[in-house]
Amino acid sequence: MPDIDIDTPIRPAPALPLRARLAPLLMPHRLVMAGLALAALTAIITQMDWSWLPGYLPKIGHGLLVTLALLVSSVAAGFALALPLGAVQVTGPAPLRWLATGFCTVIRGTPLLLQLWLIYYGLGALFAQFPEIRGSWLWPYLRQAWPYGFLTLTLSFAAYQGEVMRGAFAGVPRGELEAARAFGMPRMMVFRRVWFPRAVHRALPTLAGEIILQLKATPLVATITVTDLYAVITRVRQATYLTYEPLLLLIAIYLCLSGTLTLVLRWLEARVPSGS
Amino acid sequence: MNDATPAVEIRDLHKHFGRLEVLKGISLTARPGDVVAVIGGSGSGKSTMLRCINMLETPSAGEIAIHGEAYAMRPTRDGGLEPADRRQLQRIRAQLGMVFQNFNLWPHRTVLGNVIEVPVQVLGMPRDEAVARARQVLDRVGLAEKEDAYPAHLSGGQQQRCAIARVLAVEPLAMLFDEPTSALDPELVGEVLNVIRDLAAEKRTMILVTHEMGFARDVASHVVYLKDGRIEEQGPPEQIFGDPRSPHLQQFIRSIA
Amino acid sequence: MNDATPAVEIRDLHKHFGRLEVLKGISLTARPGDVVAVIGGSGSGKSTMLRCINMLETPSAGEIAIHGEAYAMRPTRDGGLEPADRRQLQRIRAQLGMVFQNFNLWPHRTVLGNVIEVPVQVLGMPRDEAVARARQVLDRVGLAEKEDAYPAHLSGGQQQRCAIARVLAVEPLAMLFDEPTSALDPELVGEVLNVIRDLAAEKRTMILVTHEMGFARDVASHVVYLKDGRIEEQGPPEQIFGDPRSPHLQQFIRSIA
Amino acid sequence: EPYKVGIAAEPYPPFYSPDSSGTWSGWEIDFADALCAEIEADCVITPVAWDGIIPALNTGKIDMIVASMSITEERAKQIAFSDKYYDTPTGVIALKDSKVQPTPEGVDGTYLGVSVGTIHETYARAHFAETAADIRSYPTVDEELQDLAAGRIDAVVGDMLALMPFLESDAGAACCEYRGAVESDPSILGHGVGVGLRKEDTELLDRVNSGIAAIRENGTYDALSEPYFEGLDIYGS
Amino acid sequence: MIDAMDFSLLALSSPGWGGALLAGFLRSVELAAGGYLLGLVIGLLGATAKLYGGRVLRDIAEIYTLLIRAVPELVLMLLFYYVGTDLLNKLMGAMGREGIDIDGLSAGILVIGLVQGGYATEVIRGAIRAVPPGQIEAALAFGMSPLKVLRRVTLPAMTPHALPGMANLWMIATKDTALLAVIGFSELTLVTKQAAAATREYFLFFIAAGLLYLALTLISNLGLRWLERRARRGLPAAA
Ligand SMILES: Nc1ncnc2c1ncn2[C@@H]1O[C@H](COP(=O)(O)OP(=O)(O)OP(=O)(O)O)[C@@H](O)[C@H]1O
Ligand SMILES: Nc1ncnc2c1ncn2[C@@H]1O[C@H](COP(=O)(O)OP(=O)(O)OP(=O)(O)O)[C@@H](O)[C@H]1O
Ligand SMILES: [Mg+2]
Ligand SMILES: [Mg+2]
Repeated sequence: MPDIDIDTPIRPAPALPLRARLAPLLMPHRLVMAGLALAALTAIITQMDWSWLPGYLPKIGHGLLVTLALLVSSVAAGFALALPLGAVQVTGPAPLRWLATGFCTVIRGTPLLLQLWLIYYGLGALFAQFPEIRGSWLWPYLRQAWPYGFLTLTLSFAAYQGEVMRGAFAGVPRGELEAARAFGMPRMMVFRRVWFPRAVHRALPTLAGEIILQLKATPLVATITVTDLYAVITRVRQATYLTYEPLLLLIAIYLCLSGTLTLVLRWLEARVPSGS
Repeated sequence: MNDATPAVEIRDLHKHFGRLEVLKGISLTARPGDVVAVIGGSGSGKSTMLRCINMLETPSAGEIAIHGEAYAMRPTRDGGLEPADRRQLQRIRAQLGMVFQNFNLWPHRTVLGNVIEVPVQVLGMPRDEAVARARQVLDRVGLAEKEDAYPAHLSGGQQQRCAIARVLAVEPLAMLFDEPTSALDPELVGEVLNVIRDLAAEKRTMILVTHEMGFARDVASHVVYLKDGRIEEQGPPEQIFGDPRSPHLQQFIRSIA
Repeated sequence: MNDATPAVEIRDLHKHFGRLEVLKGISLTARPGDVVAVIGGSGSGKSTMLRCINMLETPSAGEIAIHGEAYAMRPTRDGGLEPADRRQLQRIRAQLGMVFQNFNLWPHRTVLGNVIEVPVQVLGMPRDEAVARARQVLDRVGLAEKEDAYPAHLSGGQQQRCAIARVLAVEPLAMLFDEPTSALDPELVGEVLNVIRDLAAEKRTMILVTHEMGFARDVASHVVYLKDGRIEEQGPPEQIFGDPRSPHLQQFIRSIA
Repeated sequence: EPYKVGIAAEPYPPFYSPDSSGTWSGWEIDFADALCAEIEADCVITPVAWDGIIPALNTGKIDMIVASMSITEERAKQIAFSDKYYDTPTGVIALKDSKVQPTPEGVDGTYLGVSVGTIHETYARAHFAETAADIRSYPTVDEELQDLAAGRIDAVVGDMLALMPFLESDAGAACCEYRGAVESDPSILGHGVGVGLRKEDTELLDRVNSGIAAIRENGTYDALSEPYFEGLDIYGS
Repeated sequence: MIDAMDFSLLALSSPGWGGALLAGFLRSVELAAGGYLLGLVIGLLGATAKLYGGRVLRDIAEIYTLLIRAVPELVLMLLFYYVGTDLLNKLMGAMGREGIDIDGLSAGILVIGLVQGGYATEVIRGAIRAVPPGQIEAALAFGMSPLKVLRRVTLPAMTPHALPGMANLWMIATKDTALLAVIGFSELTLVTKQAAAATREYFLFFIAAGLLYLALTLISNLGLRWLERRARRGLPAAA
């Protein structure tokens, strides 16, 4: 998402005594808010119908695994793709640069749903027309839906993150690169030792937001029959006709995921102090 | 190689930025052990000249040789030059140490990491050896106890000394300084100038762009006055500061005093 | 109001940042037409003092009066003070002109736009009148032909002069300068100091923090030496530079020379 | 105030689908019109996503559901149903070169397609999940048929009325054939399709029930079915 | 595949679906623009609250962005459209008033605006923090009131920093309109699906919709570039 909040890094907070760390939590309005949240939570737990939950736990667990697997793999692969996409747009030769810019524009400019559709029903159905492919060892995988979901999510993440990386690569202060060159580093070494780590660090603050967006994009794979967490929850809703309880569970899980993610990335960020 | 081989030699260097001619034929020789101070008004081309020496800017015309080895250049389509041999370029650059005006330390590495980076990665020195050498050098500039700090946590003067240590660790044939003190406050200026003075006393080859005239007079063996992309006057410091010939230089020295 | 009313008066000013006490009881009076130079080592609290005068920092204790009108303050819960009357604060601030060390021009407005901004927006002057006045002022600092340029397209010295013009346009009771030259190269320093010298000759009230001792000696009617948040010595420039009493000041003057 | 008759926004031909001007037509639309005329009510067709159709009814955004919704016990906990107004068999169509049969053993190791949120999905998951290699849920019937034609699934379990037109098309006739109806399971497959109503609207429920009975009686039902199903009786037994 | 497509289905007048697609497209743009503007306002308020607000305001803004970003838009839509109106009607009923019905467009604009507001808060907060504090101090030192500082200095100075992020948000807004399909609001995605299902020409309509979205993106890019050039007037060129 936004490729700008690359400003002030979060510095590691000095360790405070426990009391000092607790103090901000004990401010009156925070106590009120915590109380409200607790009350809402108790009301949700006691007043609503959760009898379905135990029966569906295994399925929800499985859905969560699918969601996490898709998320982690597509973010990892998409990030790996985003690096060259971003770098090429900053320094690459003109044709490569246009290619990368075009790719990012098209993917970011069209809905993910559509891309999923074209890749699964278009590309996928195309494969099915060739007897050679149907006969090969690949077919058991190609007839599944998840490879297409993974591919589409990866391309999408690569395009959005590629845009972020473009900003990050362009934003590494020239002087740091010149210093490396002035010491006789070859181009690849400059990239590997200075440019790349600095750009990644600059991109970190927005990464959490990007991954959360990706998390929220994964449910679309249900349209190509991949049963992720969201699809399981949908199924629960259809089976139980409970309108809200399953959704609340979904929100709780997503909140936990994005909260953990934010914390992990802040921690990562704090491990390397930035120069600015 | 004998002592007569110049450490840095520039012959008729020209540099254009688009239509603007910034350097208009500069020739300069620094023998081993020379300390050359480059002075001149803002925009006169001092930084550009310095950056040409290690090809951070490619000259439009002219020749530059480091310790007798000239950069291999080839003409570009638009009438300029470009380095022809990337390996040679890297080899020569590794022999020059540049200390930038704003330090340009690598913020993602500690002080020690910054200092061993080039020896380990470029010169292929074993890590242990590089660390031992880095510690010596850091000790020399008075940064020994800061080796695990990141640049962002250093004061300006400490950053500057770290930048110098980074250069010293590669034992360069010549060191290039671009206004090493202009970003510092007056008390830190003294600190940094002292380190450079020590280096000069060790007879290291240095070319330094500076605005500190008193300092230039003190440490330089040779002073070069640039004006509008030309060397208007050069000579030993006593002559440049004591008995300037060119009216421009006279005025420059007056305006600064 | 008679001439005896001090333009700026500070009484027993204290300022804490968290646990750190940066100003430890400062009292200072600048009568109309005074040029007060504030000198002192890095971290001695010079900027903080200056910023307290227009409440960019709120004092922890003490009183500040501009042309006889003291800021209305009220105690905060954590034992400090805060401005009690926002309208008064804005009114007093509009009478003080601050020239920041790094200019702080508004980059999205042209030179003219920067200069007329306060007269039009704060003082409610009609635009035409503000423009006419701004042109006069710009002329005065030698920036007349740059009125349509954006700050980013000005050289350092020009930016500085624009910042001064912006202050002059509001005809302030007193002007505050925070190290007005430390970001400039030596030639520009002279240029800016000349403008300030002219202002001093016009008997404008000024308080300036500076590292340029020669200049302080030249233009100041009064010099204040800050050390660790206290005024260690003050007096006319001849006394401060010619016959410093405190050993710290003596050492300070030696280290800078 | 007219009654808002909710249909699913996802087209389900021949029961309901929109044309490009946004006008909905199909058997169920005609049926709803006839029903409303019979009970002398003003009705407007209101498309709502299938996913939100029950909340829409319960929060008053629509007043009845006429969207091929089968009467099941689970649904009946949430909303009230009228008497059934049609009932069609659940069947299996499969690739010609597969050996799929509409029994648990017959789908051993095969990939099955169903439409998400339908009774057919529930049925398939209840009876075929043990033996089938995978049961995939598609957003609409069209998508599962497309994948069937592409050979990525071996068979489709669904409403025969919705599947027949495919088998009659060129693509369908080329690849696939009918393998028979599944064994009945009223607890899942329900008791036919009924009009969904809010539980508290008992008076409307009575009127709808008598309306359905009336149009069955007076021949309107058969007349409006004829153009769509050519004599096939979709009311069921 | 291409030769099998029946392009006459894209004709503008019925029975061609072209007109319906365009109408859906316009509704999408309308919805996106409404939601985006609302998001912008919320974002400005949220960022101001986070940066200059008291502890309470700051915490509320913090919780808002945390929640709104973690909850899938579709769920928000369902919750808001159904629970929201339900609660509202019960409330009105309790006060003895007639229940009201929120129409799809307002609900959509509201939900998209709320979501956009969550992200815009972060974008604008980052942009404001990128404004050198000295510029704001200078304005304060001249006696400008806080509101005037915001209007005359902070907002214009932060605009160039906020534009890239806000551009991304606009892209997201145009596509998030597809959410409204869940309440049967016929915007581009839903019309596309209906056309595809009614005619069985899936690829034709999906590609047509993709091209419409892409055209919107390209046109927006032009506009945004123009805006950015204007906003960056006077600033040094980007690195
Ligand atoms: N990359 C560039 N593109 C265009 N013009 C440039 C570039 N770099 C420098 N110049 C111009 O070249 C001239 C000389 O610049 P240079 O940086 O060498 O001056 P300098 O002598 O170092 O000045 P200073 O003392 O202010 O650092 C200036 O007029 C400058 O505007
Ligand atoms: N916002 C702040 N929070 C905490 N400490 C501060 C803050 N501003 C200044 N200080 C501390 O207050 C002391 C005085 O700072 P001040 O900027 O007034 O020094 P100065 O005399 O202007 O120094 P210099 O010549 O380096 O500008 C310093 O030790 C500084 O670290
Ligand atoms: Mg320079
Ligand atoms: Mg200061």
